[in-house]
Amino acid sequence: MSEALSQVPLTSYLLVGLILFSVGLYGALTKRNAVIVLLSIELMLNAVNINLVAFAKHGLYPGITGQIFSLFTITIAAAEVAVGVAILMALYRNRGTVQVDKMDLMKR
Amino acid sequence: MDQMVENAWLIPLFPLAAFVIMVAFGRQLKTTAAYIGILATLASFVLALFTFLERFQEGAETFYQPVHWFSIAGFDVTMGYEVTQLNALMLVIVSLVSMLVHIYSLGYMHGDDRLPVFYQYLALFTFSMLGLVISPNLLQLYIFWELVGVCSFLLVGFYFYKPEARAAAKKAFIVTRIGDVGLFIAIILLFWWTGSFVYNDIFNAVENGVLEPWQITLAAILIFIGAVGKSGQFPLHTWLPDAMEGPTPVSALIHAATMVAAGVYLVAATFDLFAASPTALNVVAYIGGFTAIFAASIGLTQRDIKRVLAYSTVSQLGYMMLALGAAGLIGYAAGIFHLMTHAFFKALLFLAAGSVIHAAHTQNIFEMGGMWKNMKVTGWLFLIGCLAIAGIPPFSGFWSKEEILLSVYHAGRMDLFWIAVLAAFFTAFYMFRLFFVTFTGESNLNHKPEESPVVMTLPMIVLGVLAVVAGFINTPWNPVLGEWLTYGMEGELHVEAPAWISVVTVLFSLAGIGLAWMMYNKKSLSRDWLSGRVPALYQLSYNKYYIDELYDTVFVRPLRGIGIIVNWIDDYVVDGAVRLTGRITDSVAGLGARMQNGQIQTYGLVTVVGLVLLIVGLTVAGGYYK
Amino acid sequence: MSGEFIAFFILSLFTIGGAVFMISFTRVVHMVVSLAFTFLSIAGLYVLLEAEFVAVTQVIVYAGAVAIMMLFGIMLTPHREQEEDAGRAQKVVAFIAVAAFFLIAFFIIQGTTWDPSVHHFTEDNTTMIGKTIFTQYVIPFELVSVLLLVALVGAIILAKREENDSE
Amino acid sequence: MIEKLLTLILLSPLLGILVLAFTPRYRAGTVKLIGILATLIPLLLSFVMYVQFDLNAEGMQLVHRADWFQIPIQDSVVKIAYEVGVDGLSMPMVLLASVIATLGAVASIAIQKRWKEYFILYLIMEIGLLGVFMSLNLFMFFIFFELALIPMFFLIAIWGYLDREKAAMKFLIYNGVGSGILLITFVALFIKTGSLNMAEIMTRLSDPMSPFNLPDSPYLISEGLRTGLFLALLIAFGIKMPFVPLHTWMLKSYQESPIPMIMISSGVMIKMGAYGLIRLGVGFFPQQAVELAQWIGVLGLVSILYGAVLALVQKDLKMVLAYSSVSHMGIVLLGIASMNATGFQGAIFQMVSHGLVAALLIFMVGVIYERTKTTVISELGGLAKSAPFISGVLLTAALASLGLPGMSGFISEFQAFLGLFRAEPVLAAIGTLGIILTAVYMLRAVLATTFGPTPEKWQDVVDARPVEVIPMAVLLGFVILIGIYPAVLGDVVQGTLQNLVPRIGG
Repeated sequence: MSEALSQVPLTSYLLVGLILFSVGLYGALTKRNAVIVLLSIELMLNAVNINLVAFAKHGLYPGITGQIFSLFTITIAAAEVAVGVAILMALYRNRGTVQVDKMDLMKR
Repeated sequence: MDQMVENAWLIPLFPLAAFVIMVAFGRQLKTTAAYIGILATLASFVLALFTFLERFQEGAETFYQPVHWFSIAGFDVTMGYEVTQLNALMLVIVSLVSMLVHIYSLGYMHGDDRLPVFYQYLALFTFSMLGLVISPNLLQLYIFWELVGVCSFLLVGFYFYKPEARAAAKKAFIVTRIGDVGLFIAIILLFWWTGSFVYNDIFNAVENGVLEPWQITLAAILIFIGAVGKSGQFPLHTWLPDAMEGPTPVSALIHAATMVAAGVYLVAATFDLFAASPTALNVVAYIGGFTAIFAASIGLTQRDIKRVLAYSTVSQLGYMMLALGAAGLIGYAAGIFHLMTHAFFKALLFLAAGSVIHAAHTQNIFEMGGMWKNMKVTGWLFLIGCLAIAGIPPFSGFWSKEEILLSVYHAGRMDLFWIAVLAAFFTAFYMFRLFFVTFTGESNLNHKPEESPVVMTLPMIVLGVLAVVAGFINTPWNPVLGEWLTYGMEGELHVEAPAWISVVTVLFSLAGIGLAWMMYNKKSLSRDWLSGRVPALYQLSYNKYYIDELYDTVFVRPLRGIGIIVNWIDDYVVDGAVRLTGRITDSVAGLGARMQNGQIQTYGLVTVVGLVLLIVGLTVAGGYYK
Repeated sequence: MSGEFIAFFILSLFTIGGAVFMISFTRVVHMVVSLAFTFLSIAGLYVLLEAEFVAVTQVIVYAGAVAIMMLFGIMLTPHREQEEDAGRAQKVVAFIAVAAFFLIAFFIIQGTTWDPSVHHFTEDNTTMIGKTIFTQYVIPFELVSVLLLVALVGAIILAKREENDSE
Repeated sequence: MIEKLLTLILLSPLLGILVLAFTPRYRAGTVKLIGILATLIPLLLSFVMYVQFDLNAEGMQLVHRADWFQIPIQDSVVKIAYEVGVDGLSMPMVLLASVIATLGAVASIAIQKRWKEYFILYLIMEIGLLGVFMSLNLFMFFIFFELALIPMFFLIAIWGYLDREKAAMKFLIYNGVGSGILLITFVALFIKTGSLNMAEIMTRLSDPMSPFNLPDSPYLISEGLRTGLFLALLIAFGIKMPFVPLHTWMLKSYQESPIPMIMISSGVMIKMGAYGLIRLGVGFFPQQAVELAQWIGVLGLVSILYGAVLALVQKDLKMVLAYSSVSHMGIVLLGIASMNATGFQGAIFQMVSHGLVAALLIFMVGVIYERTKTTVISELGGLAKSAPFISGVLLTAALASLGLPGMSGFISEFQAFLGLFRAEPVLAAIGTLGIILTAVYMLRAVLATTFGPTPEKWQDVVDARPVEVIPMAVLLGFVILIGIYPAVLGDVVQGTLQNLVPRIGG
């Protein structure tokens, strides 16, 4: 299948996804601002979506399912952001900060 | 009821019944308790007397009746009773003295609101002592042995509110317990070596050569350690003088006439065992001889009337041991004979002393004086007792002491013989020192002493009569008691001894009396005549050779020191190790807890690190399922 | 080199660049803008992968809704000019861990032999998605809708000022 | 009916729990009454058990068995049954447990708060205590072992004295470690022998023709493993007993536990250790036990002397009793170390005897504490004047504890030493020092409490109340009964010992 060879290989998409995921992970682990942490998490979700869509086209079991699941992920991400931002605002009201390192209620 | 002996088991049960009744009804009994006790001991005495009379004929067989008690690993342990010559005699002595003391106490303890308790203890003691005597095996003997010890402990501590009484009671129990452990070990060893607790089985085993000589010696010496503890022999004598903190009737009954004689009785009862080991006999003889002179020398300087009597008891018990150990069968008879006469005159002396204390309200003899005028009966009886113990003929003490000296001389143990004679001299001196200081001279009391009531003098009179006449049962020319006691035993009983021995010993005793007379009555010799010259010796004697202090520094303090050290170790090393383990766990957990800081990002980081490690680990290891 | 390669190269450059800029910017607004850039580039990647519907959704939801919502979030909470990061130690450990994770995943991806075949969708992408969702995945779809509703309600309740709070 | 007797005994405290569950928590009197009555049922049934017990029969009696559940293991299925039974070793312990439990419940009248929870936990613990001695398989043994342990933790932690939480933690962790070791040992035994039933394991381990003993068999259980398992059991039960140096948990819990808990703990719970050591340790690994007998003897000796010396310098009455328990349990070890029937009989006697005497002593201390609010020896004194009955019983109990003939302590010590003198005369001779030391520390503590001048503040101490007299009388009654007529206990033990002793060659 010569056409396939001329195409962008699956590996490239996966690597893009991996880099995005790693960057997002690093951000989620190091950023103090809760908003940025949320953004980083979105980044990671997007990385996953790239993988899903890429596998929908390439790979052993291609099919529309990958795209559909990426849609689900987007939906959930949207919901997550909505709730996340709401929580942040509630937190800010109650505690006067959105710094992640000030939120250590779990310890007590 | 064809034979009295078959009912001998009832003898100890009367006081037991009395004890149970008294405990059940408690303090509300008041003086009724005394009458119950007196009745019970009277019953015991009557039965014991009949038993004795039935036994008191030649050729009487030993009566032995065992019953199953319980099993130790398939071996039947029996309880039972036995009537032999020896214990038939002991039964009479014990029940008689006990009964007299019961009566006497009615007067002496009058007005004490713990009178029923006193009689409870007395009844329990009488039961235990009679049970001890009637035991046919060592285990049963040991049980009663401990019981009499505990009664002694309870009675010494009867005035529990006095710290001295508390200390004395504790000391009495613990010191005798040291001896008891020796007996305890001896019983166990004999059981494994001979397969029985019963005297006769053990004696048979000894006779048949089942035991090695060293085993016999070891067992005999261990038994003797028990006797040493109970009879206040050196070096376990320290408890007996302290035990005088108890009420005086108790001193008379337990610490003079009966319980302390149990040590002598034990050696006599297991005499066959001792006889098989010359070493053991020598130990008995020398410990006895040393104790006799040692205690007498302490008695010389004591100021407490009961303590003097206590040391004289220790000394006299040493005499008995000496006789048992040194002189074979004759010594055996002499020792038992002295045990009997001593029981009478020493009980008499104690009761008389009690009567004096009752009247004088003090125990220091130098605070008394001139009691003779007001207390004629007590004075006469005390004098009889003194004469008896000093060995002046024809009082009972003379005959029994004479018998001992003769037998020791006959056995050729001259060293022991002279020790005994010297001890007799000391005895005569300190007894009459006691007598003269207490009864003659000017009264130092600020009140007029009154003669004791009849209920107290009557028992003393009975004992006084016995102290006079009891000796005639066993005179050198007609040793009725000795022959009866040693019936069926092998050995020579008739003694051919030079007459000068009797003369010498009586002279020694008279010399002692005379010296006491000169120093304390006529005062022709200053009281400080001797003590002033050798103050060191005097101090040594007055302080009982510092034995108590010695024990205190050698045993008591180090033990407490060890205790404190071990306590420290327990706190800081043993428990410290435990705490250390706890603390290590705690600090490791603390590390983990620091990780658990509530920071979600730290958790995430740890998760990622964990994930990486897991993947790397599984990749390197190739996974669990290869 | 085909146009697809060039497009892929540029899009992925933007994607990764946006992400890296987002991480390294110090002002929050800049971060969100660079992230929006990343989202749009990802939409482009979806187009390359023949997922047009997903691409459109990505643009609407992420580049539109999420980024705007984030901006709202930023505006409604206080922010310093310079955003602080975690402590140095945590940063180093996090970097090492993430790098290790990246390397592992990288070698796994590189080391795996992937099926080189390419699937081309014959039907119209939107039609296919519609058919599949409303037949095969109807129940998850309904569940997701419920979830969205719950999230909506929840977000409103959480963000709503409590009565006694204003006093 | 009679074959279900043990199950009835075991489950009868549940009845009390059920009734208590429907009792209002503030009705203190009712709750206490129900609690006490609930312990009376197993007590009465235990006496029925004593009567029903066949002295001549060998092995387990009154066995009740029912299928419980199954565990698939490798290619077969292991059935775990509910099985209870008693023999001469466990029957006295069951009886002891139910007696002490009842008296402990009576002593619980002094409990000041949260009576309902207290008695529910108490009854759960009683089930555990009874179950340990009845269990015929390791699974049940362990469950009941823990069932006794855990409620005890709460009972100490909630109803104890000042430093109760710490004491409870120490108790729980220490005993938890022991239980952990025990569990590992049980699992190892289960994996190796494929059975949980005690009797089955015993035959499998001892039968020379079984695959576990043939040298070439793949199932062979090596000597080394056996020794290791025996040592593990020794340590696990040693913590419970406890012997030196594993005893420190007991000190703290003696100091801080409520009185009924100490009664249960020293009366019954520490006997679980000795019982386990005899039944499982010596029962499973007689060879190893004989080989290590000397060391067990040394352990016992150290415990006796160490406990005695420490008891001598304690300032607190409770601590004296704690160390005295260590010392007395040393005698049990000596009995076991003798590895002959006499010694074992002594050990069992000592277990029962110490259970009764220790419970009595600690009850007396509780009675005194209730009146004086102190247990420091130097602050007490002269109680014999104001409270002669209490003092008398305390003194009698002390005498029983130091082995006065006529009471149970003597007969136990005597048999233990009798056995040991045959096996290890030197150890035994040193051990007799303990007899003297026991007298010293017991008298020191008790005489300082009761004798001597009565301080002003104790002039008006009230003597024993009737409800306090009951436990005293019952315990003293048993102590004296065993002392005077040891056959009540000895005859029961005989048959089982005849079974056990040939295995250790003694």
